[in-house]
Amino acid sequence: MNDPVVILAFAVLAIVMLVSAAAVVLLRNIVHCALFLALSFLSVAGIYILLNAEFLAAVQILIYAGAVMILLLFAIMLTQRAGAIAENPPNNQVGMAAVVAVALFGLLALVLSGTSWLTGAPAATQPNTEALGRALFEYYVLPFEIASVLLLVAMIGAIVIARED
Amino acid sequence: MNPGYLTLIVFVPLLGAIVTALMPKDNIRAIRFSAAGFSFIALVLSAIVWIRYDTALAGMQFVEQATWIPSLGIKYFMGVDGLSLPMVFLTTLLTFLAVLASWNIKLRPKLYFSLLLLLEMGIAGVFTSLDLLLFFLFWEVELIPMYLLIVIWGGQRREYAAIKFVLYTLAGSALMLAGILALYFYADPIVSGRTFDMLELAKTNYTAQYGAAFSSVVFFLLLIGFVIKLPSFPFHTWLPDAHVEAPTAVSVILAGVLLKMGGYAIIRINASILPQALQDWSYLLAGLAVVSVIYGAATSMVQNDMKKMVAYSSVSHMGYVLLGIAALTPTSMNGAVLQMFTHGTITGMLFLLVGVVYDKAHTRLISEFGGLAKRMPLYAALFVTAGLASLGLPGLSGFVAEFTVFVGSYLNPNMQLFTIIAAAGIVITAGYITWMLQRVFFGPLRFGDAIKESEHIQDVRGLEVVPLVTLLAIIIAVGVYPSLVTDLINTGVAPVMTQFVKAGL
Amino acid sequence: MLSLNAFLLLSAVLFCIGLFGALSKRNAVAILMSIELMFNAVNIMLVAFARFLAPASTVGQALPPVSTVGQVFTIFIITVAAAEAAVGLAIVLAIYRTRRTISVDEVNLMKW
Amino acid sequence: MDSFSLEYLWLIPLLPFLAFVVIALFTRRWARLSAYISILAIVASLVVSAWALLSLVVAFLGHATGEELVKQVTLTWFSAGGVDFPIGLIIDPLTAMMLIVVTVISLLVQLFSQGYMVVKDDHGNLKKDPGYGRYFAFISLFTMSMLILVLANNFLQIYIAWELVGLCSYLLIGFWYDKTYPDGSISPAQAAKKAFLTTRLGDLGLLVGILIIYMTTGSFVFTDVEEAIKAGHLAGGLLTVAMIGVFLGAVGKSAQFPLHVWLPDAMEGPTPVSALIHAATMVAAGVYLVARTFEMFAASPDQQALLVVAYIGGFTALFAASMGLVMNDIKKVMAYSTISQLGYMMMGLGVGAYAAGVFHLFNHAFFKALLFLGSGSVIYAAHHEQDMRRMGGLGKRLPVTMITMIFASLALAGLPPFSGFWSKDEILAGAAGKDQLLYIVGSLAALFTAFYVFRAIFLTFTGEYRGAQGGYDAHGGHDDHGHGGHGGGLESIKESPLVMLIPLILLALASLFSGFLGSPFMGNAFQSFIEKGAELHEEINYTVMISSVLIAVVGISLASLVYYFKVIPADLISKPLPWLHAFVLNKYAMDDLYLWIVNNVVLGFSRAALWFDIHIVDGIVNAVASVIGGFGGTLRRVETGRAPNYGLAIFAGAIIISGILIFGGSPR
Repeated sequence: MNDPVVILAFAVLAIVMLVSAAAVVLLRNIVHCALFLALSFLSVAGIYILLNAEFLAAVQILIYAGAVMILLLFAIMLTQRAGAIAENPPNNQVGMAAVVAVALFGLLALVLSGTSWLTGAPAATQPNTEALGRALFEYYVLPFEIASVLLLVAMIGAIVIARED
Repeated sequence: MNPGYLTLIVFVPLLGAIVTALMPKDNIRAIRFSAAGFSFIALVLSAIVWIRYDTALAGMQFVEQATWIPSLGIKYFMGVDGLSLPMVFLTTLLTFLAVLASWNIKLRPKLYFSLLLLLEMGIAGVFTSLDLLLFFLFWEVELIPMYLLIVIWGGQRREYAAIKFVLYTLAGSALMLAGILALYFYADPIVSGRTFDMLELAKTNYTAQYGAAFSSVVFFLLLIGFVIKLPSFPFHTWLPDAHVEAPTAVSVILAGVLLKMGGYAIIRINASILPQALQDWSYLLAGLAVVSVIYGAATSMVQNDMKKMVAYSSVSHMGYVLLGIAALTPTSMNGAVLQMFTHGTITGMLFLLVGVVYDKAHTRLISEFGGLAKRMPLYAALFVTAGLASLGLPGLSGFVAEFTVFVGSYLNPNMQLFTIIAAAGIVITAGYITWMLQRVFFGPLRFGDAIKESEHIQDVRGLEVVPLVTLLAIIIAVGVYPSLVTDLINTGVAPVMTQFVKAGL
Repeated sequence: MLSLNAFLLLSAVLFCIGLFGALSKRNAVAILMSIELMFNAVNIMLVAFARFLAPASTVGQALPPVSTVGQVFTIFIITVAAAEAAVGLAIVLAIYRTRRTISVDEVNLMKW
Repeated sequence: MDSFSLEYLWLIPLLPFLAFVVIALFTRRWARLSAYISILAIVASLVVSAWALLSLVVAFLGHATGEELVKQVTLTWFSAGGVDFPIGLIIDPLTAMMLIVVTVISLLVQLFSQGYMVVKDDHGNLKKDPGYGRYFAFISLFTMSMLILVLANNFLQIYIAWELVGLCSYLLIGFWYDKTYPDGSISPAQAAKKAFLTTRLGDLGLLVGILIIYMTTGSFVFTDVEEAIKAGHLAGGLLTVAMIGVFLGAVGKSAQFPLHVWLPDAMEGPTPVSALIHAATMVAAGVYLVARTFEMFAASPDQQALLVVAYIGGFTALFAASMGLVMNDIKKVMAYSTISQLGYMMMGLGVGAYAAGVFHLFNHAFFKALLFLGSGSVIYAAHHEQDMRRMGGLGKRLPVTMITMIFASLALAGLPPFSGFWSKDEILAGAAGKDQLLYIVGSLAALFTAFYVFRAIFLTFTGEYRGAQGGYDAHGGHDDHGHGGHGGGLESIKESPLVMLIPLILLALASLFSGFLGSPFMGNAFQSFIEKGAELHEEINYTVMISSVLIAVVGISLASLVYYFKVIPADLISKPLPWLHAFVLNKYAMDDLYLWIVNNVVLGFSRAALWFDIHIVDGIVNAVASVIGGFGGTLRRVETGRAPNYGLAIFAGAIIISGILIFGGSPR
């Protein structure tokens, strides 16, 4: 973990991620926001790889950068009218929101700096997709199935809600 | 042998409410007869209980007990004694008469009669339950049908009146619940145990164990809820509003029995469980009582609305109840209970009478009438009699109760001044009643502009007469031969008074 | 020196950015996007914990290793987030159809 | 006494009560039948009462004295919390005498009423009053109540009967409840209310007195209370207060100053009712009560309580007599006369002339009933005219009425040998022996009395008939029925029917002879009987006797000079002092004073209370509600309905709470 390459990769990924995230919340053009969101998702996938979670990285790219992004873009496309294109203004509590966000960060930072984690030996670096699969299907079968039902429900629900009457 | 009379008295009305609600909507006869039938069954049951109550044996009778929530010591515990039995009888009687009095109700009769029966269940439950939590439950249950009855069938400002009634009562209930819980948690674990059983709790001497401050606080927590219900000055203002807006039959029940819940609860709970605190604060109670008597009578004097006048007169008359309780002699306590019973019948009758004229003339303003005796001789005779009963004319029950309260209260040397001032109330009462009678019934026949079809105003007849004559018969019977009731009440008051003896007062 | 705290700090910053966006945006789609950022921040944190925290003693217990538990959680979160995104966007579309706007400032049905 | 059992006593009030029930419930519509039932019941009561009296008299003649002449029974009516509320009967000379008075007068009045209670229908024919049955029902109820009152052996029962006679008075004064006067003068319904309320004010005193007595002596029964007072359980100032309380009840009932104001207005009732209730029996109940509790009054320290009775009575006697001088309504004259005479009785009791007071009550009952019934006969004959200014010369048309009324007037004026003389003289003698001031007041009142009653006689029966002139601008007269035509002159006036005249004649005989019972010729038998055979050692005070006869003669002569011979102008005093005349005619403004008090103090207090109730008490309630409502109304603006606002608040709150929990230095 102290490999300079890893540190450098972390730094690059972190900067890209934070900058694009900041762009998501600050830019006024909603389409640009969406694109920066995709960039942010991708850099999160990179962080997963640094954390030895290759399967998650793949899932992140497929679902977030893929499916969710498509959904968002469709939503933007369906809801923008001619005059209102790319309008994404902040609301009137932007100042308060900033204060709350900074305060939260301050709180988290204080907690983080004040906590000594009980870190152990670094886990094996080899791919652990198999272990993940075992855990999912041996220990978490029921939640897994419930999650699938949840997805089904969400899908039907989304269709019902979004359907034109 | 006890086939669960009290449970039947309480739950037959509930059954009646359900059955009535299930009747076909357009079969109004079935609805009426179902309501009348079930309330009559309850009346017969309570009459049986009265007849079979053994005054020689005294104490709690017809007791039913079953564990309900054993982990908290909550029981289903019912029983009647000389205090509650007259109230139970009054409840069933007035409900039955109220059903008869609202025989021809037009608006949503099914719901109306169901609610009336539900109300009966709640009130009868209050008077029969001996477990504080059960008591509290019934105390609250009664609110909802009352609220709906006022808010659906009420007059112009019904929503204001109904919400005022409910909020006022609930404010008291909240404090009462705190008081009940305090009694529960601080009960002596050895003599009382962890229980809501009123009779067991009465064995704990709270003042001796926790000091006068504690028992005073609990006393007031409980008392405020009860004096609101009674109602005593200065907690009485919900009453005129509720009465003016409520339909006739509901007013009858409201004045006839609902108010009695307050007086009954003060005797049953405050006096029995916290005798020392009642003793400590008896001056305050007597003061409130006297103010209620004079003030209620004075405000009755200048009312133009007959119903409001009767409502304020209730404040005045319930002041005698409070005085009787505060004076703490066996006789005054007896008088207080008797006054509750007689006031129930007399004021019930007065409200019925006002309702009759309102049905015919669509107004209750004294200034709109004159010389009604010419047109409605029987009605006038009944009204005059009820009015005379209300002002305490001997031979009618009001006198017996008031005189007993006066004698009993005067026997307590500390209460003599209060008694004399309260006695002055009978003069004011005579004033507003005779003045009202003179303006409404005497002089030449006259109708005000607010009365459109004065030819519809004819004498009472048929079904209108039945409830009036029934109540009149009771008023006369008790007035002429009070032992009918006092023998029973004596047995109920005696154990309360032994609480004071036990507390060394 | 790449410790757990670095990842947690990163997660915290990302979460706060997302929070700021969620609270300060008028456009419902933008708010949804910001919420997705917050989800991602939480996921980073979970995965980082899974990577760094000392494995609890699982002897005698039928539990998977700690390193996988965090990742399983993340998978569930992603699932839920996907469902949320679907339903949320459907709601946005529904609102848009009825009110011709997706500005949350104008959707105040819950007003007093 | 042995021949008469107490069990029969119950019959005396029970029979009129049964008559009341039967008439009220069943026979109300059959006028004649109702009257017969009522009269039958009272005759039966009279027989039983006479039997009771007879047995007592026999015992008395057999030299039974003291407690041998008293029989009583006490039962428990009901008991509450250890207090037994008694009901009981007593028979002693006082009660027996009252029983006879009540039943006899009631009987005669009912006989008289049969003729009196008629109205003219549209064709001028006489028919029964529409309320005929009701009238007799009320009369029966009254008789029952009055009999219970005099039979009571305890305070509770006397209070009950006290209120019941008050009720009957209320019902009977307001008998013609639908009548009002266009000039706004007091209507029967208003008069009834006034009577009820005024007497109730006095009843409050009685109630308090009873409470004090029970509290200290532990009993309501007269004999027990007397023993307890003897034993000292109730003594000193408290006893005086208690007895003044009791006396207040009597003040209300017997229309003594200052609660006398109701009695003149009570004349709005039918005249026979005035005779029965407001002259002979009910108003005498106050005197009876004082007589019944005389020993208790006498036991008060320095006899203070008796002194109060004497002075109130004496003042009332003079005060009311002065108003009697100026009244124009014949019934009003009689009403003030009644008040005055009741004051006399009170004064007699107060100065300790117990037997004399009771004797005067006895005599007064007959001659005053006669005066009222005679007035009724005049009013009836004069087409319901009551104003003496529109009468005159009626003597020729109404000879029987005139003669009987002159009998009664002589009795009232106190001329021997008529009954009033004997008792009045004794009262004055008692006063003279006690307090010269009271004696002078009493004598002055006697002068007034002799004058006003003969003024009434002369105005009514002599001179020219003034009815047809109609020259008076006074209002239409408070005639009983409100529809009596004034048509016709003197010729249209006829003597009343026989059924009305017989009671007059009987009462006239009583006025002449009843006084002899207590005269020295018969050894003061009446007084001795009333005093239960106690030794009477009264010396005849000839000074008082002669002066009282002289006073009566002077009064009558003056009246005749003014109103018969007309040698002294009637306005001799009123002309130079018009304000005095107006002031007296206006009843010393007492009515105005009471009206002012009621309107301003009582109603003012009530209005203030109502205002306080609506604006302060309920105002506070509503203020509490609106403060809470206001809080809610302000706070609900926080609920903008905008999700970002909520989110912000949630997170801000979460941060603050977390911060407190993490850094707040929780004790753990």
